[in-house]
Amino acid sequence: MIIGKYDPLKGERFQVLDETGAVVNEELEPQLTEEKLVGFYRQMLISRTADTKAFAMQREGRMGTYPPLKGHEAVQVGSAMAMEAEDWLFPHYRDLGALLIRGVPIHFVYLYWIGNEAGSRFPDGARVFPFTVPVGSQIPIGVGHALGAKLRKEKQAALISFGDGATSEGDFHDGMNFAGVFNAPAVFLCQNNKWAISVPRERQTAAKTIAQKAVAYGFPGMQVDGNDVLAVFSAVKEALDKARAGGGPTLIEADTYRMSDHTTADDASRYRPEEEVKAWEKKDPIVRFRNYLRAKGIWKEELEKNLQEEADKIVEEAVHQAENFPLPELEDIFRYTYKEMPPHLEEELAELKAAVEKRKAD
Amino acid sequence: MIIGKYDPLKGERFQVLDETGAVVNEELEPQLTEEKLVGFYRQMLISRTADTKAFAMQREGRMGTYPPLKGHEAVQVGSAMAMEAEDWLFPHYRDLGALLIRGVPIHFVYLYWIGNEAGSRFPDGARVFPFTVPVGSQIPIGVGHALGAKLRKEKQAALISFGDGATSEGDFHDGMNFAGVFNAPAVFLCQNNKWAISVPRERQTAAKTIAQKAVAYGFPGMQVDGNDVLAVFSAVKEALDKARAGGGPTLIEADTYRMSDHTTADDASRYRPEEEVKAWEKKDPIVRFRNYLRAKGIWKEELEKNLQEEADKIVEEAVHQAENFPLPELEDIFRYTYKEMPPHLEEELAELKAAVEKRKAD
Amino acid sequence: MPALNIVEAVRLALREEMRRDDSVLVMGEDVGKNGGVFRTTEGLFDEFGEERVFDTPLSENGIMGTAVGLAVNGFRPVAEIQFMGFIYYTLNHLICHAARLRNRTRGNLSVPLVLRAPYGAGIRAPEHHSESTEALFAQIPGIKVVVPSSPADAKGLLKSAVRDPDPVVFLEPKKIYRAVKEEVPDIEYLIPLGKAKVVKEGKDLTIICWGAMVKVAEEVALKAQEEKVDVEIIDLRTLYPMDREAVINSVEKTGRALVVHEAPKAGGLGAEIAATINEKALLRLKAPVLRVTGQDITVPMPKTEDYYIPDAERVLRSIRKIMSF
Amino acid sequence: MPALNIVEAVRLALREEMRRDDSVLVMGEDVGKNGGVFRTTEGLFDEFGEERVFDTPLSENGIMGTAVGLAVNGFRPVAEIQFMGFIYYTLNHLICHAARLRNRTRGNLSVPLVLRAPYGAGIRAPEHHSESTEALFAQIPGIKVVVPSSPADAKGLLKSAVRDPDPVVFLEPKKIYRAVKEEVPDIEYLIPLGKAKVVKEGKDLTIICWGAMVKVAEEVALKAQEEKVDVEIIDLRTLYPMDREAVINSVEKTGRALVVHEAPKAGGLGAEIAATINEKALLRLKAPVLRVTGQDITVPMPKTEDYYIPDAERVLRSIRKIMSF
Ligand SMILES: Cc1ncc(C[n+]2csc(CCOP(=O)(O)OP(=O)(O)O)c2C)c(N)n1
Ligand SMILES: Cc1ncc(C[n+]2csc(CCOP(=O)(O)OP(=O)(O)O)c2C)c(N)n1
Ligand SMILES: [Mg+2]
Ligand SMILES: [Mg+2]
Repeated sequence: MIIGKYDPLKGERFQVLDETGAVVNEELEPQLTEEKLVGFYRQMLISRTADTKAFAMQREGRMGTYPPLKGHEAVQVGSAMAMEAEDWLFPHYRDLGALLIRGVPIHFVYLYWIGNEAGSRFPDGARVFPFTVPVGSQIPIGVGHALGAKLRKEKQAALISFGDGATSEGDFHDGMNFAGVFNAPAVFLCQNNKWAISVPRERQTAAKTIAQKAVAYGFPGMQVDGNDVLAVFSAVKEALDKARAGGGPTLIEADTYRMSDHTTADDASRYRPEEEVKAWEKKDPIVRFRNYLRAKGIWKEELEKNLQEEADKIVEEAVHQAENFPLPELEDIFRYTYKEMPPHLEEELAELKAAVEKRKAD
Repeated sequence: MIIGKYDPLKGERFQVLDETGAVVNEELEPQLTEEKLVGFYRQMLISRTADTKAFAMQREGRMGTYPPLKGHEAVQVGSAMAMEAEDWLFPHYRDLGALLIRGVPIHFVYLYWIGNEAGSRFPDGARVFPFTVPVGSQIPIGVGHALGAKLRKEKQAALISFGDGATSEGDFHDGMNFAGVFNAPAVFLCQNNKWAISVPRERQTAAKTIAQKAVAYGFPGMQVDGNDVLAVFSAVKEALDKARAGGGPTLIEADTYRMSDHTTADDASRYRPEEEVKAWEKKDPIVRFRNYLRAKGIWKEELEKNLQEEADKIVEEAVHQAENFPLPELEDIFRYTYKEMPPHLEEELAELKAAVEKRKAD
Repeated sequence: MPALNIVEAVRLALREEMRRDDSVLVMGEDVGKNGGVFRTTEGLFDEFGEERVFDTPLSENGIMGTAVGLAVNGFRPVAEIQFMGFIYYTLNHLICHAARLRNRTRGNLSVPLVLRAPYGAGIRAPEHHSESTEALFAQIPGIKVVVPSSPADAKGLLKSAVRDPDPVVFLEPKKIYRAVKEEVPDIEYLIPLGKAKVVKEGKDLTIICWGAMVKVAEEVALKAQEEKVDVEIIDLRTLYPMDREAVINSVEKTGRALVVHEAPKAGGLGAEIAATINEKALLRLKAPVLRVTGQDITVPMPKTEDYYIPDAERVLRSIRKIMSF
Repeated sequence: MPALNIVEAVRLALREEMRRDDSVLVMGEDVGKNGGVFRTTEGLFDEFGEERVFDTPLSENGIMGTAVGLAVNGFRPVAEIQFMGFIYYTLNHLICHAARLRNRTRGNLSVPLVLRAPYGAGIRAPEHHSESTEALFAQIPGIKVVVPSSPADAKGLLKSAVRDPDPVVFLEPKKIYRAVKEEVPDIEYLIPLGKAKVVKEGKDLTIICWGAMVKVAEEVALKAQEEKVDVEIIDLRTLYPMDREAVINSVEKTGRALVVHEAPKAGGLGAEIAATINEKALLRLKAPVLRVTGQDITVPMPKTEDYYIPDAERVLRSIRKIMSF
């Protein structure tokens, strides 16, 4: 039992690995196969590789605004890996790493940030809600969805992910409160990366922790080391299992850091002390987990090389797919406004087509 | 020190008098003059008298929808009496009892529910915000106002009053959160009367208490017996003093009960168990305080008679004032939309006047 | 065939749809045991139980957000907002998600929900209980806005709204909630969304209106007859997307048009109607399209609210203006 | 007299007003140290300190609600909403309180605040960052809605907005935030709210527009000249309450009118303009008032957003339609 054991009001936080990757909590170290552990590492590597690539593409003018995930690898991979096939993910817009694990190939995320709606037309069966840009608005939607699963008596939980800034929105309050009242099978995962663009966590709320906000809604909240993939995995898994079993919602605050700019349109050096960034670089979730694997005798140079090569290939393929994806047609911008196109849209479409054809002809 | 002493998470609640009016907390019994104590009682009597009258007027077709305060006398009187002249009140729409104490004569409240805007044009100098009908929307407004006082370095606090239902709105979340972050001199007073129209407190939130919601915002919250005027007075006074001194916000949950219907348009017997109502009748805040005064040798039949006669007179006068108040003129509905009337309103006003005059002429 | 008022017709529509389709849910403040503050959901809690008819915490944003989630998950929530004055909290989810999810996901996810709210003045209600802000909604691509004007319409339109694959804002004219009883077929029938209704034919002037204003138009039509003006009345029924064809057809015939609505004039839906007529039928117009509307002010409180709402006198004055143009 | 773009002109206006009047505050997300995501508030934090320029928690409803409280308490808050796509959360406080407190209290309390937000498409921004939903606002009695179209206007209009005794929604066309530099007088000047500007005189056809569309209109006017059409351009500047007189005067002269806006057509402000012209100047009209607008759909993402916004070609087509009517 992890949930209930770490009281945020007492400043307690769940950790399996310390910053060097050493096990500090043997009792709660998850017993996972080598394959699974390598899987975590692999996903983290792919996430970082995909992230670095997207950033570069933006700089080359091949992508629009993009929100880098660097530093969030453990929380995204750990949480998504904790889900069962039947669960639903309501992601944070920074959640590239989680999407991939839930069956949404990277090129969808690329397409999205390139500015093509097809990026949110996920493969059939992917139980992932599209990114929601209005901060925190996925929260009550995820709760409603979870409530639906409960009404249908399906064994299914919703993992709802968001940032520290999002906790200030009414949507957070509503989602948490409705989930408490309806005992919805929802897990709230706050990726507390200490900043909401330029606004620091302390300006977001006077509460010492985000986790303690669960007190207001009558269900448990806990802090977890968000750069510790094993801790994230274990906590989220327990919370999802509990939710599926009718035990109600849980709030998990993952203590992490945004190692890059807010988005490619941002320049974090304008507002963020360099020492802080430096300090967090030492807590890099990938390095830490590598150390753990190395100590376990799993990690070898060879493994790293192979995984990195695979990651590069996957990402290159994603770039290719995204950049060669058909552009939306003029009709597409009208076609999905309603199930059936109403007459005024038919008319507008025809007019616009004529204008565009004329323009082309000139 | 009352704040901090009663932990809502431990089920603790501040009380001076028990249900019979006996002192159960000698240490914290406020030492008040007889005059002040009689003043409390007098205000509670006036409040109930004014309330009963309003209800009757509605039934006679002399008033529109009216939300009775019966049962809330102690919390409204105790809290308003705890304010200093310079403080501001952001009332709950049920707060007739508090308004009166803050310098808004009863006929304003009557005018408001009769349906005349003049009811919110309070006397100059009354530091009372008008009723806000959208539930809870006074909360962030009160916080903004309090923040302004702080910015101006005025020694002034805001008392923001609302119901249990209001705590579910985003406005509660925002007001509480902003107050915490800006350390605003605001006191949040939740008049938890167990119902939001037909929705019981348990359906409003899964939290055991409203008071514990303060944990989410990093400042103290406490429960107080809302039918104990001395407890309410002492707790609110301490919270206001603290706020004025720069000690930041406090949430006070007053445990009370709506002894009547939600409004005159409601029929509480449709959804509320009779036993519950019966049980709360035994906790009547006025009876309880009368017992206290009697035990202290202050209350006598004679006093009751005099005070009730005075209350009747005040209320009769208020009815007279309200019912003889000039009706708004046609111009008035246009005049206050902007500081200066824009041309399109001039035009509409002229047209409407012509139409109305024509109608009168016919 | 029972004689029902609008409240009863709404209730009947909900009951029929809930019986027909398990995925239909009713949610909101006081919709459960209390049956809604106007009693529109009375009896549903008893018949369908608390899993299908449930009270929510007091948050319109929460209601809207969770309703979107339920709809995405295959339910058809019918969410009630107690009064239109409290509907503004729903706008973010309505605009950003309900209206856009189909487009955002290229048709993969959809949000078949109904957002019901009583609207309009005239019942001597407190502040914020009397507004008609339908024009805020009748400009949001991806949603539909529907207003019934009679019990029979309320049933048929609401049933269509519940079945519609896209989000529908269903606004109920509370001034006439109980004003008239009429025969409402207790058999299954649907009234299509997106189609206006010619309530009364006429050849001189078209009044375009909806909700409680249809009754005012009918009253006016009788008086106008005395002045030898033969009024045609169009009840829009669906405000958005609007049935432009019906409006244009009528105005092409009559050559004169008047819009009557309770909302303020500036930026109201009357503007869209006048602009459409101007665009499509200018040469047929014998006079300007006039608008008789609420004033461009906050709806006054009960003592003066009658000044605000269009009445027969004001409508007649405009008819005379048009006829003598 | 420095050459400034709109971003710089907004900043200058804020700085001047903050220097002049201690009660002016700047608040919002990232407006402090970061100087705003578009840098409109850059330097203000350093000059005026954290008591007058402050970052808030991430809640637009909270920003709006506390701004109302500050305004009631004698401050003049200028609250920034980062993008118009996040402004819907402010609507409840804007409609229910900011717009109504003066009327509710018969003039006793007032809410002199400015709500600033960048709006419009054309900068390849993500979802929800490109919308033009000004018509939602230009129908709320008690507020004013202002849109500048040039740096000099941005300064003069924003300064007037800050001084206005009533709430002003100030929408900044972000497509042209940095598109042009022009001389902006660094002396004190105000441009009155409620008055439109004739940007270019002409005798054949009036284009009514605002914000980034003024530039499109100017481009079109040149091209139209080649086709012997002399276009008059009116920049509304204040969308609500609208300067009807300026519009009518112009159309009485030209006899033809075209509205160009980025918002969807249905229920857009073009409707109000067309309806007003129809009402007040029908007999002068030589052709229908047409509207060239955004489509009645969700603003597309960057790859297709150009289909959405009116461009010179689409405007010209409508001019030809009008001229050959
Ligand atoms: C409702 C809303 N307001 C403002 C924004 C602009 N914005 C985008 S991201 C962001 C900060 C979010 O911070 P946080 O929730 O901590 O997530 P992070 O980006 O740090 O992962 C802001 C203010 C938005 N997208 N939505
Ligand atoms: C935003 C909003 N939603 C709904 C309503 C309708 N309504 C009026 S009072 C009320 C219940 C309020 O309950 P509570 O906050 O507990 O205060 P009480 O009336 O019990 O004193 C509701 C739902 C409203 N006025 N405002
Ligand atoms: Mg963050
Ligand atoms: Mg209550």
